[in-house]
Amino acid sequence: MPQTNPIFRVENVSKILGGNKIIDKVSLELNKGDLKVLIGPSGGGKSTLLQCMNLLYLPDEGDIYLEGDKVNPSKKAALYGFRQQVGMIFQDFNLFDHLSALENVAIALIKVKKQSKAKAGERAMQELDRVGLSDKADLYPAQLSGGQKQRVSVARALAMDPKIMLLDEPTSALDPELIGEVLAVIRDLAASGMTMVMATHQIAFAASLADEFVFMQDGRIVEQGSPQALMDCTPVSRTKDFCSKLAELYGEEA
Amino acid sequence: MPQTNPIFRVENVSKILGGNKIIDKVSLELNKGDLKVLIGPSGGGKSTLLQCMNLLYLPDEGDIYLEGDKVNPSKKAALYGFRQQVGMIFQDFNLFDHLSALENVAIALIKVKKQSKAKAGERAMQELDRVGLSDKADLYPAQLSGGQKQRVSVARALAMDPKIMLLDEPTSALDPELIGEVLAVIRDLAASGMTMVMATHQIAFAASLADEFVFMQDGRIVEQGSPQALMDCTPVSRTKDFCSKLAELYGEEA
Amino acid sequence: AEKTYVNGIDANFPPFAFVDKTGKPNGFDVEAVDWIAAKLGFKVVHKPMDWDGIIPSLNAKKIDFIASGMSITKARAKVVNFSIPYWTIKQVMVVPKDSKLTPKDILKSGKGVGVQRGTSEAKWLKTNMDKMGWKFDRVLYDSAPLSVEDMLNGRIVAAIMDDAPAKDMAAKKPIKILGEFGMPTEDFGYAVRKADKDLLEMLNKGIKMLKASPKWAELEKKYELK
Amino acid sequence: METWAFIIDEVVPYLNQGLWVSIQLIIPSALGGILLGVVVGALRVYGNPFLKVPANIYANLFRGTPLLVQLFIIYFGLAKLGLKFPPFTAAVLGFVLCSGAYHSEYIRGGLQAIKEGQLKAAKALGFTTFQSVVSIIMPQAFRRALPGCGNEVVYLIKYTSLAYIITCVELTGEGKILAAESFRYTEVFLVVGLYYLVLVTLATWGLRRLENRLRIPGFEQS
Amino acid sequence: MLESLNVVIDAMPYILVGFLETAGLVFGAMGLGLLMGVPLAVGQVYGNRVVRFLVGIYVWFFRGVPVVVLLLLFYFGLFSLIGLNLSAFASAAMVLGLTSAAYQSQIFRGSIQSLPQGQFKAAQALGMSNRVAITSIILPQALRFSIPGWSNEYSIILKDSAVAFVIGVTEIMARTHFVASRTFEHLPLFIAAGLLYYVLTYLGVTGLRKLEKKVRIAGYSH
Ligand SMILES: Nc1ncnc2c1ncn2[C@@H]1O[C@H](COP(=O)(O)OP(=O)(O)OP(=O)(O)O)[C@@H](O)[C@H]1O
Ligand SMILES: Nc1ncnc2c1ncn2[C@@H]1O[C@H](COP(=O)(O)OP(=O)(O)OP(=O)(O)O)[C@@H](O)[C@H]1O
Ligand SMILES: [Mg+2]
Ligand SMILES: [Mg+2]
Repeated sequence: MPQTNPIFRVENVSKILGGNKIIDKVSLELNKGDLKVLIGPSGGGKSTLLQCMNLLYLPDEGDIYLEGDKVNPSKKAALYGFRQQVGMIFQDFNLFDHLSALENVAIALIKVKKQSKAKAGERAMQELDRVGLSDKADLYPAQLSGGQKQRVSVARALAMDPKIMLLDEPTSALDPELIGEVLAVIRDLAASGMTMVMATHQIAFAASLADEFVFMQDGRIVEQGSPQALMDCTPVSRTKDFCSKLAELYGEEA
Repeated sequence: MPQTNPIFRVENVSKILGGNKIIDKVSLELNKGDLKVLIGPSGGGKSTLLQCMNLLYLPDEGDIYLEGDKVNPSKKAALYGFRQQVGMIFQDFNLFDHLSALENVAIALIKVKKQSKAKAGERAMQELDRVGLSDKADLYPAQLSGGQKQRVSVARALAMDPKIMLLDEPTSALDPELIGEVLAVIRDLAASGMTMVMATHQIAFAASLADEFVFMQDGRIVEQGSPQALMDCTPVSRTKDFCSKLAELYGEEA
Repeated sequence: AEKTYVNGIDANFPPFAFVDKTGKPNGFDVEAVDWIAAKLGFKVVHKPMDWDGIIPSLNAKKIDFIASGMSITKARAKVVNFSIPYWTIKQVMVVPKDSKLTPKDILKSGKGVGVQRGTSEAKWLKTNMDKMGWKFDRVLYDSAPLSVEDMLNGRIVAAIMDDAPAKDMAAKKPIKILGEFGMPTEDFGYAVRKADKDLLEMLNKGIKMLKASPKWAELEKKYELK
Repeated sequence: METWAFIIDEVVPYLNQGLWVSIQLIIPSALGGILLGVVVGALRVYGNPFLKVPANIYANLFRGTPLLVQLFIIYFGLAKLGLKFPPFTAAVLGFVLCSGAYHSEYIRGGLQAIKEGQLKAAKALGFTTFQSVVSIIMPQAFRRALPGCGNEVVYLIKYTSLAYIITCVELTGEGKILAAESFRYTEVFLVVGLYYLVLVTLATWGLRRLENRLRIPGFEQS
Repeated sequence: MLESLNVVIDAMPYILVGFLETAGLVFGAMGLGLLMGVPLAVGQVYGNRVVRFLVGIYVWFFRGVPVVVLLLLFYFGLFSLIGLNLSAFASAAMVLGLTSAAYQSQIFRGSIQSLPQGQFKAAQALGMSNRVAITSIILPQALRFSIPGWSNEYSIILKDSAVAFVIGVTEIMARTHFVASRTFEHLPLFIAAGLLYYVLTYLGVTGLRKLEKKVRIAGYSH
């Protein structure tokens, strides 16, 4: 890997939750335009890591660097500014229950970016349209199907024009058609230079986009490499099992 | 299809939500041991149909028959008894927030099946073990990862030994390894004669198990047939698009 | 201009002080003070107060004096100054109209006898019951009318209170006054702050003038105090 | 110095009797009120119309009228109809009924803050509505309502002072008597206030402990 | 019977003036309580140690000390001491408001803590400052869930305002007492006063209930 200037860097981050070390000295570097895919078994710590990267969980150890600068979580202004630049899509969506789909997308534009309501609404509508939900703009989260909720959460993050996107299973609730669409959105973003980390179980779908696969287990990065290397199943202990299971499953109809 | 006695029958069911007809005159028959897979675009009405089948949504029109008998939702005792025999896994899990993983699985055994705490606990532990979560038994939903929550919800439904299982995306949050494991559980159930309806987007994974694919769109069953027929993409209007998109996506690495 | 004084009254103490149908303070004490004020050339405002907060209010200068059927007692005299006594009050026992009991029966009956909490009669009964060899259950009420209410409900057999309110009540409720039962009489006086010597003097002067005038008898008659 | 002697020799022993009565009033009233509130609150949200309507009427009536008036009617009013409760019973009855009405509203609020998915999941497992409410919804709703219910318990502690109006002489009653007799309002009510402060502190502490014990790991904010 | 009714009717104009006083007190107290209660609750949930401790003390003090004592303390003591020359009415409204703030803060705290953490996290992830996250995401939801509790507090304060008489504010209850003392018609008068309170409570509570339904979030029970 050429030693360019990483736009985002995770250094030696650890996080303890409920007495257990859930993230254990994880380091990760992202260059501008990178798309890294986080894979690994359930409970491996992917969601926790993503939330550490956004400083939603303050790491117990280690630091986060954005564009070379260490982010100091105790400086409020810096923290909020940082989070604004780092978009996040949650595994369980976390839509704002009291706001309609449109308002969910628009609120941060209004409150954080201080846009006018009209302008924010327009932009929100565009984003909803992009994920095929312009006709559901007025529905509330409880009235949306699983896939619709997930797409609203994608639209909400994109509307903020972040520099970096953290995506926690952004396609888990989608049907293949929509996965295609959302992945196309992600591909466009990647093409336009967006830096992204995506946790996903839909490895097959993601492989075509990823620059690098990062395999996490028990809070540690066990293996890191190009999708090809991983899909070819280099015989590296744990990853190998995982891949062979993968192959077996996919093999059934591939 | 031989005209055997269907164990479960949905007849002409419609459901209106928020002023829109979300389910529109849907009929479906299940013979003992059937495993039908519900597919279709996001917002097509899969979750709503499953909840109608369980009478969690009372249909605005149409009836549900279990083992030939029409279920009368206004007779409370009959309704509760019916629901006990019909297991359900929710798309967004709906774990009981105030109970640990173990208690989530055990509570219905204790309260509904009137088992002793000890016996229920033992059974719950077995089920958690089956989904690989025996070491997380004491954690609460808010402390579980996405995949862990989903597996608890699978264990919770299985512990009740239902006659029919309705599964709403039971593997969406799982990694390929676990999908394999959960599908193996489902395969075992199918083998032991359990009747199941599973909504899923992971069509490729499901194809190996399904007796029949049911394609839902805009609240209607648009197409129904063997997985083979569907995977081969018989050129039937809407379904064709869906399948070709599917093929395109899978094609990329298959 | 004329000086204005505020008189704090317990508007729950007819006939000495109460609020009339139009909502204005009225009563024996109120009219008496009005008469004195007119004669001595000052203005007076009557302010209904909570009896519990009336002395603190006086000392916090929210009111200037209390002319409202207040008994002169040693304890009170420690915190306020009293005018010359203007009225002597007796404590009497009342029973339902159809009751056949005598005060003696009642005081030895072991049954309930009602009395307003915090009053001098309540205190006197407490300290003297045993001395007198009486046996009854002293039940404390928030006000004398409530004790009568409960007496008519049959929970207690008699109630003890000042004679003036007892007369007032006997006119409106099916009760009768049995008369005194052995408690010494008490005097009413106006209360003023210790520091306000001038006001005290003026009030004393006013009381003397009033008692010497025919207005006094008129008031006694009007409020059925004699 | 003289003040201290007065407080220690007269006020404290005197008020202690009242304190004891207060405690006897508070404990059954608080427990009874919560129990009634939980039942009525559940009925107001999940009951059938035959139970919901009376439950709502009860709650509105008892929240709508002053406790003083309620005690009055229970003690003096019902006596006219031949129902003569002893003062202590009347007081506890009044407190339980009034407190229950308020608790029911806090509980109702708690119940309505529970997402529908919880009830659905319970029903899908074959729970009856009753069972779902008892073992799934109420335990969650109760946790949410607890800070509010704590308010009501604190109010109740202070409202027990109204018992004096129906001849049940407790802490405040004794305080008023002593103050009127001695005319040392400041000292007496200072001690009365302190006693209540202690009672409320104990209750707050107990409620806080209960809240912490019932805290759901990982769920709540900070 | 008829006589009693006449007494009540005669007394109505007089008592109704107290109705205005009561309504004014409640309006002031609830307003001040809301204004202070929300920040107090936010402080208790999201504040640092010092803030949480201070809020704890505030709540403990104002819930712990009986309002009568506070009224006497503030009206006769503190307010004059700091040179604040407030009328009895303003003092009463203020003291009731300060007290209500303590109670209201607990109602709001319960609602805030019943929101899943994900809501706050999602707001933070969008770059919202804590202040914005709280005001535009947490409070809009929490305040909705607080409406039942708030309506409780309203109906309690409504009746609690009767204590204001201790510093000479003649509201409904004081006036009722006066008339009762003169006419000896306690029961009917108290029932009439109860009805007046009921009207005020009913208006407030139904209004709040309407509001609650209007702002109800889809996906929560009933
Ligand atoms: N608040 C908490 N307290 C205790 N343990 C926690 C808490 N939150 C998460 N964990 C544990 O941390 C581990 C990692 O969770 P995480 O959500 O990061 O996994 P994941 O890799 O995202 O899994 P999945 O693919 O299933 O979403 C899990 O075992 C989980 O039980
Ligand atoms: N309570 C409601 N009020 C109004 N519309 C609703 C409500 N619930 C669901 N809908 C609408 O019904 C449609 C079907 O929803 P459903 O959840 O059944 O879809 P689905 O097929 O399960 O989709 P997915 O694959 O995304 O989970 C959606 O368009 C949704 O917006
Ligand atoms: Mg995860
Ligand atoms: Mg669905």
